[in-house]
Amino acid sequence: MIDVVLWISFVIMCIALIVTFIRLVLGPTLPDRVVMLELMALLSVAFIGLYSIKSGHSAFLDVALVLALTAFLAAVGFARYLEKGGLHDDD
Amino acid sequence: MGHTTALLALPIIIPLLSGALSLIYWRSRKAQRIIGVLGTTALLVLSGMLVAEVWQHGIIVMHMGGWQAPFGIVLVSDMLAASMVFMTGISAVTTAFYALGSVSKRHEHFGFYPLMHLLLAGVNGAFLTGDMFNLYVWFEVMLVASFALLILGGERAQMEGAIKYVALNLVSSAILLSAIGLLYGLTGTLNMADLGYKIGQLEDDAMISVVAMLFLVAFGIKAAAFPLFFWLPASYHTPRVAVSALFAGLLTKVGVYALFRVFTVIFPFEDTFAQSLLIWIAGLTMVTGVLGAAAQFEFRRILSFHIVSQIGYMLMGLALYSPLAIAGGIYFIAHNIVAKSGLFLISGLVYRFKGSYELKELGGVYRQYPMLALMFLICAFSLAGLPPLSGFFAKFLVIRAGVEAHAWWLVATALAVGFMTLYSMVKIWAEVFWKEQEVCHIKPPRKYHGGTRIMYATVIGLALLTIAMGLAMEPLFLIAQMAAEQLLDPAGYIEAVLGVTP
Amino acid sequence: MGTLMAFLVGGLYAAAIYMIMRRSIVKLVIGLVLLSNAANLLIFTSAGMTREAPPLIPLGALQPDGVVADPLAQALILTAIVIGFGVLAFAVVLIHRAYEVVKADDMDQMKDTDT
Amino acid sequence: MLLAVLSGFLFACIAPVVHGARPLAKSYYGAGWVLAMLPAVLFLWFASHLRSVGLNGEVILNSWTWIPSLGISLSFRLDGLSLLFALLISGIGFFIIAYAGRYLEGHKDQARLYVLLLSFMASMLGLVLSDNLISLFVFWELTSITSYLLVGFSHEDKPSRLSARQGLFVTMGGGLALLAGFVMLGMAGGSYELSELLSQRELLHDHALYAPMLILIVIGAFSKSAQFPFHFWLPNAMAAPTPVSAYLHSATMVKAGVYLLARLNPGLGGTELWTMILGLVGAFTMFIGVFLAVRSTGIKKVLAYSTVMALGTLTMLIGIGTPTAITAAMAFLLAHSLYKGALFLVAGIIGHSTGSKDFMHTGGFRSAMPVTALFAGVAALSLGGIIPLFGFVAKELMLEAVLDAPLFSAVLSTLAVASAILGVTVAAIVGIRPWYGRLAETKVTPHEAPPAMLAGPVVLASLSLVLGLSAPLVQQWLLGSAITAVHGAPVEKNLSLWHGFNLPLLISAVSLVAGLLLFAVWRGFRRATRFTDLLAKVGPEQWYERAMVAITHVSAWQTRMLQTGYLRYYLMIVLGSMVALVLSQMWTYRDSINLLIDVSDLRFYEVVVAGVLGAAVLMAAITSSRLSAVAALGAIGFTVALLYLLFSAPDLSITQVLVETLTVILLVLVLFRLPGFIKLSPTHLRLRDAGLAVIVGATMTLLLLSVNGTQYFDSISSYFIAESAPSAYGRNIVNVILVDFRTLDTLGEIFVLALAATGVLAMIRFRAEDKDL
Amino acid sequence: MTTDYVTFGLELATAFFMLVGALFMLLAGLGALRMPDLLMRMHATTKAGALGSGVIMVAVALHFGEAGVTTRAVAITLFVMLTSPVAAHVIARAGYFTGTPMWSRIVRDELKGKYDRDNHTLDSPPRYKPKATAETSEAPAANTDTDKKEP
Amino acid sequence: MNNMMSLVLRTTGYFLLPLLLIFSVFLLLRGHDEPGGGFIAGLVASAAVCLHLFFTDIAATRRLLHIDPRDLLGWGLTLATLSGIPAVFMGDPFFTSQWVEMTLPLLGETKVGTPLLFDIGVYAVVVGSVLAIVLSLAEAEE
Amino acid sequence: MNGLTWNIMLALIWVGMTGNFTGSGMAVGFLLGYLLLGVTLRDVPRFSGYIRKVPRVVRFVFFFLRELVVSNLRVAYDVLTPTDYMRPGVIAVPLDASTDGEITLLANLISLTPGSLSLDVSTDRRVLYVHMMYLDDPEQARAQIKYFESRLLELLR
Ligand code: NA
Ligand code: NA
Repeated sequence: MIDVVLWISFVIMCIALIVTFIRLVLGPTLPDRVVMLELMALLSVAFIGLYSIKSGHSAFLDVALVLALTAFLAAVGFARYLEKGGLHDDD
Repeated sequence: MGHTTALLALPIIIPLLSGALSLIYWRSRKAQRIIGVLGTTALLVLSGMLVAEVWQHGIIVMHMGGWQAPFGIVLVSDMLAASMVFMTGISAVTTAFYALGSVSKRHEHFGFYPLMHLLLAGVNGAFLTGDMFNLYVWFEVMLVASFALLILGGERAQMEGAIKYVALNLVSSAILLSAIGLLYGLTGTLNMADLGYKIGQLEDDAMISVVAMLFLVAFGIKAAAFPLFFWLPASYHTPRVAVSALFAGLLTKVGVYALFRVFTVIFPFEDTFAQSLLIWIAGLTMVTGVLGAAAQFEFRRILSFHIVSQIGYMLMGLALYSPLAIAGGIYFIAHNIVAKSGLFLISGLVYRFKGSYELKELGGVYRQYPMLALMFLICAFSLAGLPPLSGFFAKFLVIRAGVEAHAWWLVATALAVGFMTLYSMVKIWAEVFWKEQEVCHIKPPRKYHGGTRIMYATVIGLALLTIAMGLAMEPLFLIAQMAAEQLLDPAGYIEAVLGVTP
Repeated sequence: MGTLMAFLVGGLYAAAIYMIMRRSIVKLVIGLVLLSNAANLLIFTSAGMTREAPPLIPLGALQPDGVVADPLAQALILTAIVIGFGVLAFAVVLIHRAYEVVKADDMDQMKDTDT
Repeated sequence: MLLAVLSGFLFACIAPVVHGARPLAKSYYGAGWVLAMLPAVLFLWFASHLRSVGLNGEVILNSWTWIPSLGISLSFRLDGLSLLFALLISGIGFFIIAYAGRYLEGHKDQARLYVLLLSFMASMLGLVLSDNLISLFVFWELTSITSYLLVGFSHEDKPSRLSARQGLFVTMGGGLALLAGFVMLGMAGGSYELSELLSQRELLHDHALYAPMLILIVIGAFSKSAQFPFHFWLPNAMAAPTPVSAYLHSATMVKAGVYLLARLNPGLGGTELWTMILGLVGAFTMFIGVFLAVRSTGIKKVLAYSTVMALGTLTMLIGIGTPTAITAAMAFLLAHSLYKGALFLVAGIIGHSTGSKDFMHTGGFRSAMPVTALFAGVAALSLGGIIPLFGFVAKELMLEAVLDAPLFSAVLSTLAVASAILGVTVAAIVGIRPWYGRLAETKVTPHEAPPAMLAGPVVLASLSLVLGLSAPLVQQWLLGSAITAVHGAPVEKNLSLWHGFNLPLLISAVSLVAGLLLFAVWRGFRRATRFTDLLAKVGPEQWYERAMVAITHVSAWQTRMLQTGYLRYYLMIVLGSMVALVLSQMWTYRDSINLLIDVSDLRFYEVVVAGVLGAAVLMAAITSSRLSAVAALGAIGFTVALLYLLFSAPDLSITQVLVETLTVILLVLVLFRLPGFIKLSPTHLRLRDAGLAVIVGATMTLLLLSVNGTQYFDSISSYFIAESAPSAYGRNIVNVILVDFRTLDTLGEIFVLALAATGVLAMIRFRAEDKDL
Repeated sequence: MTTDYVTFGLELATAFFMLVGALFMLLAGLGALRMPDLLMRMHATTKAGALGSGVIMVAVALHFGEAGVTTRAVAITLFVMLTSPVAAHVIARAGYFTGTPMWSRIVRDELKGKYDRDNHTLDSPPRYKPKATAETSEAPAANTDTDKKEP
Repeated sequence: MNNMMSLVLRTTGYFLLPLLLIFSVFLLLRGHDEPGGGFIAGLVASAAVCLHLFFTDIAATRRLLHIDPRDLLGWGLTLATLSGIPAVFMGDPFFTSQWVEMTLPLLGETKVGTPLLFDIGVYAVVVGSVLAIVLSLAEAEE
Repeated sequence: MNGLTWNIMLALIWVGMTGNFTGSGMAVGFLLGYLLLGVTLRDVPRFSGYIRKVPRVVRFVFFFLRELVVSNLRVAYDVLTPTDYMRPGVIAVPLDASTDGEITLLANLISLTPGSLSLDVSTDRRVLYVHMMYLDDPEQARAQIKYFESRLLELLR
């Protein structure tokens, strides 16, 4: 049973990933994209969780741990950039 | 043989430590200068001992970390590596001393010394390592050090030159890294001797030959061979002259060394497509480099282009693939390090006195600074291959090897390029030294204050060295010959590292 | 997977090269990031890829159980990633300074040094 | 003998000291005398061998090892030929240096002149004494270098610099050919020792490389000895101060080529090719030289062209190679050295004492400077080949040799007669024009030269007479052994002033009359032959000039084409080369390359991750917004990290995430300052670049597919897996590799990081402000 | 027997949490795709993303049933809960500050015009100030929906 | 008072900072056995300091560090290089690991070796380099 | 020494005694410690606050989780239906929370709960600006958030 659910979950996650990426491409502004990057980090965390279940290796969780702790820094960096007057939209 | 000695690692460890200490003492110029002098001198002495050691014991090997080959990283020194390390020592000492007089406080404050030490460490690491990936790592150490040295000063020309230098060298690094990755995928090993040993056993080595092309290109870029040399003339004339001299003396030689190493031990070269290709590359490198120089009217640019053309001679040594030719190529490398560094350093002194590198704006040096002029003549004529200087014998060896191999076109090219080198040197001589200077934009510093004297001393040292290398050719030739024989007998190398006879 | 990776790596190289060849120096840097990733993935693929078997040894054991992924390739890539990062940091600041000095983001305005 | 050679260099080193020494400080020419003692001593030392070497025909060999592994030694050989040359070099050297002391008295660069003259002399001695081809070549090139510096002595004048350069280029260019020839010769003969080579005549003649080596050596010799088509550099080298010209042209450098040909004659000579090349080129050069001498008016130019004639004559004679010809060559050599040395010094005196440099501005100086005039006349007589001077002896022999030449006798004789006639004219120009007739107006009031300057002409001209009168003695003591050395065997030909009435004498007489007639109508002759200037426009000197221009143009063109300054072109070439090489090799081995295309084991989430990665890469590449590109980089980072994770590399995955985050932070920090992307390239260029990029990518794909399909050996990583815990006490094998098995990699890696940081600090904090070096 | 039930129950729970977590992640993605403006997208991503990954971590903890794993799963969840609202907050703030356009159907904007663009101070509405001495005279730069680029 | 960054970020940041630093030390120490190691740990520590920089300013971050990143760089390099030296005195090649077995409170029998020293050196270098770069860039920005 | 510290020490002692150095051992120890404290030290003023607070924390956590789930379901609903029902807007919420920690925690928790997203805190820290998804009635929304704040503050003070 768990395998089937795993596969279904993976499918769902994949759709989520694709959808997120589409929004990343669509933007339209920098903050939108940054939000999508954030979401991708969260998706990765979830993905890693699923994968560690699937593989039975808890060592992969360390990756998620690091992601959870540090991925938001990129967002903070972008935010700082925006507040300092960087362009938020240079298409 | 497997003779283990700490001597093998010290040429890497010493500059690494000197660099690290210089970084620690980044606030103190004095400490950095002392470390600079002591570190490089120690390097020279130790590398001299290394040469002696190899001379006595043959190839020596050190298994770093105590892990047996091919699993751990080995340091290997055959005569080629040892003599290259020794030449690095010479380059190091000259640069360190010249820098005492020439490098400004700000350059020192922003890392000239650590960068210099680490560049040397990278160079020596590349010479001594017996592991492909480790070679890549040392290449990168050397490269990033050179990046940083290149931009030290922050002038526009430096930035422009550096962008091309960085971009092209990073592309070459990526190619090298990819090639190593592919080779690892094919053979499952990284140790050079092990690679040579295993590839030697293959009946069908199609993919090896393909991957060898990547190495040829990657090292070709590093060596500034035709048609991959563009990064060099775009950038070498832009940094401070002590840096240019160091680059000119060492960097491209590491690429050449890697070609020598890889195409003897790992992909033996004889009668392969790569060999016939390299003959063409060698010739064209000589010609395009020397013509590039002929088109220039700036002291250091001329010298930069000549680096390229001289690389052609070294490659010619490898391409002909006979003991004499390879010995010639090796001797050529050593000669070029001395003569080219000397010329760059002289250009720096000229700049200090006259405030320009443009031939048009210069003049009158022969009248005012006859000693400097004499040193230039010695180095320039050495570069042009005039006897009895080192350059002559370097040229003589490759030409003799070419004649023996009946490589007539290559010999003719080499001779013609020698002529063209003379052309450029004479151009500099006539414009900078003989001609009267019309306007001098700077007030020349007092002729012999301390810094200038040290600069002079290093230049004189190099000039004397190029004479000595010619006059005392016999021992040097024996060393080069030993290096060549070792290179042409990869089995000896493999046995020394792995303890097996292929 | 090796096949798919081969195409992916090819794509990464292509994109990297294309970016490096642009006139904008910012793109140059982006190209360098791509190039470094391309080379790393190439090593990863070339060494052979193994699923769900990290090269870790369980507590108390002397060997991993079963086949594990090639640790050497991973170590090489890790080194390469670090080196790539260092180089990239340098390159990023270099274009920053070049822009300040040249006052343009255009490679075509940076060709005075050659001839 | 090594000392004999080296002493010159040693003296050169101390010359500036001597020059500046206090006791001599009051009269700078004093230093000239002091330094001239060296050649004097050397001359005496060589003269002391006249009995053993000259009279008894001994050969003294001396050898010092230098580079035995390459067969290069400092071996010296004193036989008749080298003795003759050594005597000329040191003897004339004595006068020249003494003369220079006075001639350039007070000149700011006088010390440098001494240095150069002494070095030059030493090099010449080394050249003629060397018994080893390579050491001979070393000295050969040294003479070129020193002569370059001597010719460019007045280096602040542009013409002087250009002339020096011309001479250097021609002789050095020839030198390169010579080197190649020597290397071939050494290879053919199995040694670089002349003593060994010269005894292997048959071997050399039959060697497959005989013709090329001969031609190369001859080119070298011709360029040095100003044979057609290299003759033009010599008269231009007149930019040098007179002592220099005299030394270069009388005894020494220009005769080096002749010396070499003479030296190699026993080994290489005697073939038709030899005779053809040397004989014809020599004869032609002889004629051209003398013709141009008559066409010129500048004092030094006339003398220089007449030197060209003499060199041509010598070459021709060596080419003919008969005993008579060799005898004639040696006699001519000696005669020429004496009279030409004297005449050049005289020319210097004229310039020094009157300020005139052109025969057109001379005349009637005889009364003001009688001694000079007298000895100039004597030397000119020898030049004209008038009895009883030594020049006569030489000329008679020359005519005889030409007439008896086994090959091309008709051509050679015609040219020889014509040259003899013009030679008399030249002699008349030199011997009569300045001294007789109306007193010319000059800048300086004509006055007699000081003894230091007169010594040379007086002694040399006198010797022309004395030797002429004692021709048999000269042969016995000096020339005989030289002739033997050149011919390779003793020669039964006697030197004498009087041969009786024969054809050569008749020719001499006729040419004397014709030559004097021609002198009478000198102006007219020059006008009548003005058409030859047109020839000069397409002559070898023009070739040289064009070559110089061509070098500039070709090099500028090449640099424009290759070093364009555009990074993308560089990349195109570099990557194009890579692709071409890789693909060509893959094509060569297409049969044994196995492309592995296998998508059966894919899992869908891997495909999705890879697909998103691919899409992100595409986005990074084509987006027109740099911020989107950075965002795409972030996406690439995450997906790559996922890929590492999916294939069992947690450490890589973590590192990738962290590095990507920091990269984005860095980019963001920097982008703040930078402008947005501008569409800089037109579409077709972007398509072109994209095309190349795709080809590169495809090549990498192909490579990877083939490597995936090939695994020659098992990886060494099984060792790390097995040993990590037991031997290195670590359970994370990757980390154990990093910090233990392959510490050195990691060490290098952290140094890279540190270097990058140092570089960044330098870039940001260090502004280009101070310009000090 | 009991252990079998326990195991099955755990498996069932694991499966449930996995599925729910994945669905929440999908929700986050779809929300991001469909919502009309930045802030509204962030509603979806922040909440669903954090919850989804947290739920999956619950599944992880259940599946492994090891203390070490549980600790890590809890830590991951906590970290996500800690960082993702902060990230959302800073982006939202920066996005608003730089004038990222809002959906046209926004009903109310009490923040409008409160930012001082030069020193980044944010004013509070007059009615919430301690004294009702609202200085309406100071008029910060207008922050309109159409004002895309900052000065 | 820096208004650039919000109160929320600053408060959370002060909470996260020690957390990240502790985490980085944890990654460093366990790197030999589990995913982690000097490099990863160093990056996490640098990320922590970057965070601090983002919610405060450069002056504050420099104060936080106590040590100039350049010093960290030099000492890290020296430590890493020197960790290879003891082997020579034991008669082994450079960088042969030297292990000392010791009993530590709480941890029990533990092997401590030069690889750990090396990894600490790596950690210091990574932190030093990244911070040197980021801080100077941030300075240049102002 | 406050209650929490005591509790932790008791848990550590428990773990040390049992030799069960695991998370679960720690949890059991903590629970036991809390019960012990609750039974024995209920009337010691220093600990009474702590003992009362713990159940509130637990309750708040559940409250928060419920909010979180509800908010997600709401989002799910929104995502899957047309956007017409949404009434987004920004409101200013006056703050009772005064310390940095309180404000931050509140802001972050608001971001994680339904339909609300903290935008920023005014510089004088009196007002929190919140973006709402369904701003049918601003005052009601404000009240909702104030209720949330009060639950949180109750816990923290
Ligand atoms: Na493979
Ligand atoms: Na080790």
